[in-house]
Amino acid sequence: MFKKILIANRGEIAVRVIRSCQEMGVKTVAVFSEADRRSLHVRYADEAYCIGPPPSAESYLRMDKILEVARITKADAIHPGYGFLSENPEFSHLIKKSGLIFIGPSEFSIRTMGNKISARQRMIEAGVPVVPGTKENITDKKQALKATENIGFPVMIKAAAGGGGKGMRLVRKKEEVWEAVQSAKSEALDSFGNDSIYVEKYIDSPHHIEFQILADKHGNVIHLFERECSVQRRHQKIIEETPSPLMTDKLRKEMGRYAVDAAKAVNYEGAGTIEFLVDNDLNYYFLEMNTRLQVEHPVTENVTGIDLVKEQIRIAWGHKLSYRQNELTQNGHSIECRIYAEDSDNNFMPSPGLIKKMTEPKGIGVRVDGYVFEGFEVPVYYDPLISKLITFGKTRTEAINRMKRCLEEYKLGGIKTSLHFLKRIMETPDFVKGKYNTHFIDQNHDFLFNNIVKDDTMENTEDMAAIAALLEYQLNLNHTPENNHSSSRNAWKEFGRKKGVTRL
Amino acid sequence: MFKKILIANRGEIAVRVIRSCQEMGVKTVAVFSEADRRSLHVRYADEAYCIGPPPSAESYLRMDKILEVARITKADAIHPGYGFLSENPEFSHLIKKSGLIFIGPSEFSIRTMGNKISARQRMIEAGVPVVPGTKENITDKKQALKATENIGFPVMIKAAAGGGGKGMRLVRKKEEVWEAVQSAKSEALDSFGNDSIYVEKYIDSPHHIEFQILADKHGNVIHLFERECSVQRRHQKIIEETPSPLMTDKLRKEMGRYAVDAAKAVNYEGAGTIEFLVDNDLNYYFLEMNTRLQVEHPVTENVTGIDLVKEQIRIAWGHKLSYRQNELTQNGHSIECRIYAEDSDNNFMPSPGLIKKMTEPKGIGVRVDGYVFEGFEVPVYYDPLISKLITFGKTRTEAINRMKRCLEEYKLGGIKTSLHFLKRIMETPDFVKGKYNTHFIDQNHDFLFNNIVKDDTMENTEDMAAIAALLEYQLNLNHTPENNHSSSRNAWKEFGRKKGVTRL
Amino acid sequence: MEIIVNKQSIEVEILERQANELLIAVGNKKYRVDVERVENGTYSILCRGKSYDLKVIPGDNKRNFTVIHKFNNYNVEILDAEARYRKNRNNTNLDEDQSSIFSPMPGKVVKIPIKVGDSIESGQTLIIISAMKMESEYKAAKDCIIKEILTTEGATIEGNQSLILLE
Amino acid sequence: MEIIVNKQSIEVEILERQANELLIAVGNKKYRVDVERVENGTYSILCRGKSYDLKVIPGDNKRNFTVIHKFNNYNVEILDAEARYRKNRNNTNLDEDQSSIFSPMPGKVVKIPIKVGDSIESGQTLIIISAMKMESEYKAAKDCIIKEILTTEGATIEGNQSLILLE
Repeated sequence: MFKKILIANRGEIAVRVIRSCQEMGVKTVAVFSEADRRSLHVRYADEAYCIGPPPSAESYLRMDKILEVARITKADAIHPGYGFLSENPEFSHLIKKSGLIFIGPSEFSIRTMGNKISARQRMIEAGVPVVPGTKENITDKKQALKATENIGFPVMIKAAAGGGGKGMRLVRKKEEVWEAVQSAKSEALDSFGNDSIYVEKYIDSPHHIEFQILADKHGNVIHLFERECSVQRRHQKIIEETPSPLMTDKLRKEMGRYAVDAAKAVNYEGAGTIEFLVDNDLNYYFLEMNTRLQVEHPVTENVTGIDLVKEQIRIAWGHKLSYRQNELTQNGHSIECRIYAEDSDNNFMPSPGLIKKMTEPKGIGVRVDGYVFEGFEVPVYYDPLISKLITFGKTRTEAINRMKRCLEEYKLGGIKTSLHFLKRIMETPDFVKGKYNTHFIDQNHDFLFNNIVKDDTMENTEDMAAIAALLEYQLNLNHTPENNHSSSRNAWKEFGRKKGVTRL
Repeated sequence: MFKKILIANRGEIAVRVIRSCQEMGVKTVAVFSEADRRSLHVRYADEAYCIGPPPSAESYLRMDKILEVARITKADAIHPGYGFLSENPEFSHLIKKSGLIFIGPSEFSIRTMGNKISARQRMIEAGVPVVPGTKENITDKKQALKATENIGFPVMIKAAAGGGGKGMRLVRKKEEVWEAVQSAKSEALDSFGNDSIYVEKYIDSPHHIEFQILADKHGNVIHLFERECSVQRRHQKIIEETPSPLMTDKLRKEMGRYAVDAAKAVNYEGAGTIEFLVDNDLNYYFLEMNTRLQVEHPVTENVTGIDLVKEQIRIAWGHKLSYRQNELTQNGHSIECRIYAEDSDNNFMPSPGLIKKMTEPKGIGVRVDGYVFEGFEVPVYYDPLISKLITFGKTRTEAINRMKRCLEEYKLGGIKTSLHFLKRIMETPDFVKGKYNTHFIDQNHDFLFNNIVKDDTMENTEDMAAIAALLEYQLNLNHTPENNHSSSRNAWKEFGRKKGVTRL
Repeated sequence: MEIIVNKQSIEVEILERQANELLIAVGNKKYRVDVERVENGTYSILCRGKSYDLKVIPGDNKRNFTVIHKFNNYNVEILDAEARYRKNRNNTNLDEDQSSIFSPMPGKVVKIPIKVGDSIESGQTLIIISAMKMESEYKAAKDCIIKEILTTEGATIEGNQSLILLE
Repeated sequence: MEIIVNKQSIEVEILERQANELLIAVGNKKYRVDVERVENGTYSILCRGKSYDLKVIPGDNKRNFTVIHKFNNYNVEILDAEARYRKNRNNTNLDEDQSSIFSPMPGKVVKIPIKVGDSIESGQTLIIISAMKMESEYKAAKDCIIKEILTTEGATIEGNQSLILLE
């Protein structure tokens, strides 16, 4: 087995990977930007190296520096986590070229799946259903009109290199086609340096359902069932669950088989996710493949019992898969809520800052994957994800009720978070019934935002809040405040701000 | 469903019961002694009442006060937890007489199983294997000699009302019998006010294996498989796991069926545990029944997915069991370590005190059931159990490796704990191989106690410890210490010590 | 002492204090409460049998707190003498800080869809900033005119930097 | 500064301090370390690439600490001027507190297997106390004679109560 793994990431996922490495007896190397000196991944790793200033482009995206740390520390392998360099084919290539192991797929797999046009082509060849649409880059008006007419309106114009809603246009009639193509191309060129676009049928009110797959270096591929990820805001998932309330056994088997075919079609190695759009009539279409670990992988771990990071590492080492498809079952139900440092009532505006107080939920059926602590200041430079709260229940209802209990037990003082909003979702009748698609938040806007009442308020709570604040105020008047973390850092000021870390 | 449940207990189990009540939407009432005003169960419950001074006999064992709180708060049911009044038949009776529901078995079940002679008789009648021995109280010398001769030496003389090793004598030859009987009787009379004793065959090097059962008010009884509890110190379990490394499918089925028969023989209702002694040849004998929830119930919850407290509450309400025997399976492996405030290197001496620093393990496959927090002072009046650390793994090896990771992540500063000792057990070859019985700690004494080396020490750690302490010392010289919880309580001293709680 | 809880002003007075038991008047109600400061900044209050577990989070200054109870946040301000003095003094120009748009965090300017001299309506977008992987729109809080623009599209900005001046 | 780590004395000196980077001599080794006090009482030290996460737990007085790193506890005492003075002064009668047996916690006396005037050997049990649901035996640390017994079997005792006087 590997002796030492470098984790080219930060935040909760870096800590999560370190934990599985520790359980395997593998040493870990953290890399960090100047904004992350106090982060938990730096403290929990066996070794830690600063690789640059806070902006990602100058630190977590610097392949040269990361490879240099791997060389110095004699790490055998690099785990990319998610985001940052995890889906960069060049990174996979460079690591291999350096004689190290990339814990993820080959450059070829990443590159093929990273371009939507080439991914669609591969999938069509492999017999995996894709959204009806064009296979080639659209270059002229005649081609555009013919393609859209064949598909039938409404259609989506999409950038081949796209992501995050950029270079996308919804077109409802013929007259709008050419202008939409041109503007999408221009936006795609601006954003991705590549103006290839294609046309797809527009799927109305789709469900976003994805399948977890694992593939070893010996051609074996299995799927670990689905995750339902339709609860999204700003095109970003905030709640995921498995099993999907929409799923049937037959559909699961079919889609699972296609997910395996999709992975095989690009000679995939490691853990990956095949995303599908599913309409209300249970028609399903390949959307894209994420060639890395997903944020929401813990719900799959909860119902299968399998540690996906350990499997990634074993696969990268060359082991065959530990399980065969027919050995896997889904036991119980699991839900993940993403806790963001954001103001959910104000258009989900990021809200970084100092965590002045933190209590995390514990006890039966709960898992918290986070990286912050009391006194930690959430950096402004990165994703505002603070932690993932994952519950398990024998039934979906139990998992929901447990999530409500845990969201209430979770206290984060000093910053705005999505805790309250997530609890509101757990109470939304459409969610409770399992009847929701990607328009869930829009369709339940009134319930989620306009119907805000104080929750389960006990009598006189406002008065008790006033009393507690008054007593704290009086206590502070007479004594030095003790729970003021910023003062703890002032006390430490004589050490100045970080200057002297070993830098690369 | 019940509207409000009173929890007649303290510590981690009270908090654990409150959590499941919250998930069911049931309000909770805590009772507490003067030593527990700051305890988590008081803070997490919807209502809380002080029932007396610190000693249990004046608070947690006062049935009259607890029933009075139930009356005032209009609670419909009482959950006894474990210990304290949980196996007191009078308590079950009084609650029923008051028109409330006791979340546990009837007075009859508790009383029958509470006396070892009557329990043995019932089991023999029900066809459940018991340790060969006498059915009646031994009263004269002739009877004693005949009985021991029939059974064959060595034998155990045991008090019918016994527990905790009191009124027990191991006898290896005929000449010692009568003196042992007399002294056991005298000790039993002193300790339990009852001098009934009986004789059993002595089982050498037994395994302690117990079966979890659930029984509803409609005559349905199921078992939730076994727990292996052979790792004990001072006759008290410290590590439990399921499945038992000793178990075979055939044995599990057989013993499970007997466990169900045992519960049926006393018209059992609720959750209970049938304890067996198992010898190395896999002969098994009924030992006793615990007519309550066990400390180690979470390992069963982990592999079955079932919330046992919720099942207890549903059964008490009158619901039929939620599951049939053939719907249950064991998935994966779970281990529990009991974290005690004790000095494991000094004969497990209790070590209560102020928790100055606490960090609990998180992430994949870990559950922490505790009740203390940073700044909490572990009371000297009760059991020194601080928390239960429970891991889950797809395999036993994974559960062990995860336990080691979590024991290392767990930090408790200010008191002595069993963390280090537990980690040593996880490394003991006999434990790793799953080859152990109740003599495990004695048999591995050298490895556990005399072979103490610093664990995984990184180079220069002593020097780094010196540096950190020096910096903290210098910081405190210049500033008020901030992390000194006792000073926070001094600051609060103007409020004096607790005097004015609503008292009963 | 005058205390503002979620914008409602109320008079709170400690009438008696004996050990941890306090008799407190809040408005026209009287409470006998048992109080423990169980952790730094965390209070357990028992009142008429009910158990309240309250986190008191310090705000911008020693008079401001956010109190968390279950899911609810209560913004509490203690109006001590100093606060009352400041409040009276500032009453005339409370909105002065609305004369410019600040960046609350470091990021990058994506778009400035207005120009100097524009008449802006309340709610109209003034600038779009990309930070923490997301784009956020900053809108005018009231009708105004753009006086000066201190940054440009594509520029990298610091936290708390003045971006646009309004009239 | 002289520091005692797990009973070993060592000389520690901060040679340079520049921002969070320190050059420190420990005995005859020199370390260049990057130090962050990441939480109250928790230090993260990076030294030659290695990451140390250390909890510094205050002891009985301002000079005593227990430092936790992974599974290991280090007892650290800072020998400042005051400590050296005390140490010198007390050197003559270090064992004076061995003249009596104290109860470390409240409990109940189960058994006193000795009587006044008995000659006791080191390691012999003097009293058995039941506390926190367990029985604990207290043994003589050295040979001695029982001078006085201040409690009786069955008695309830307080924490820190003197139980037996020794000669």
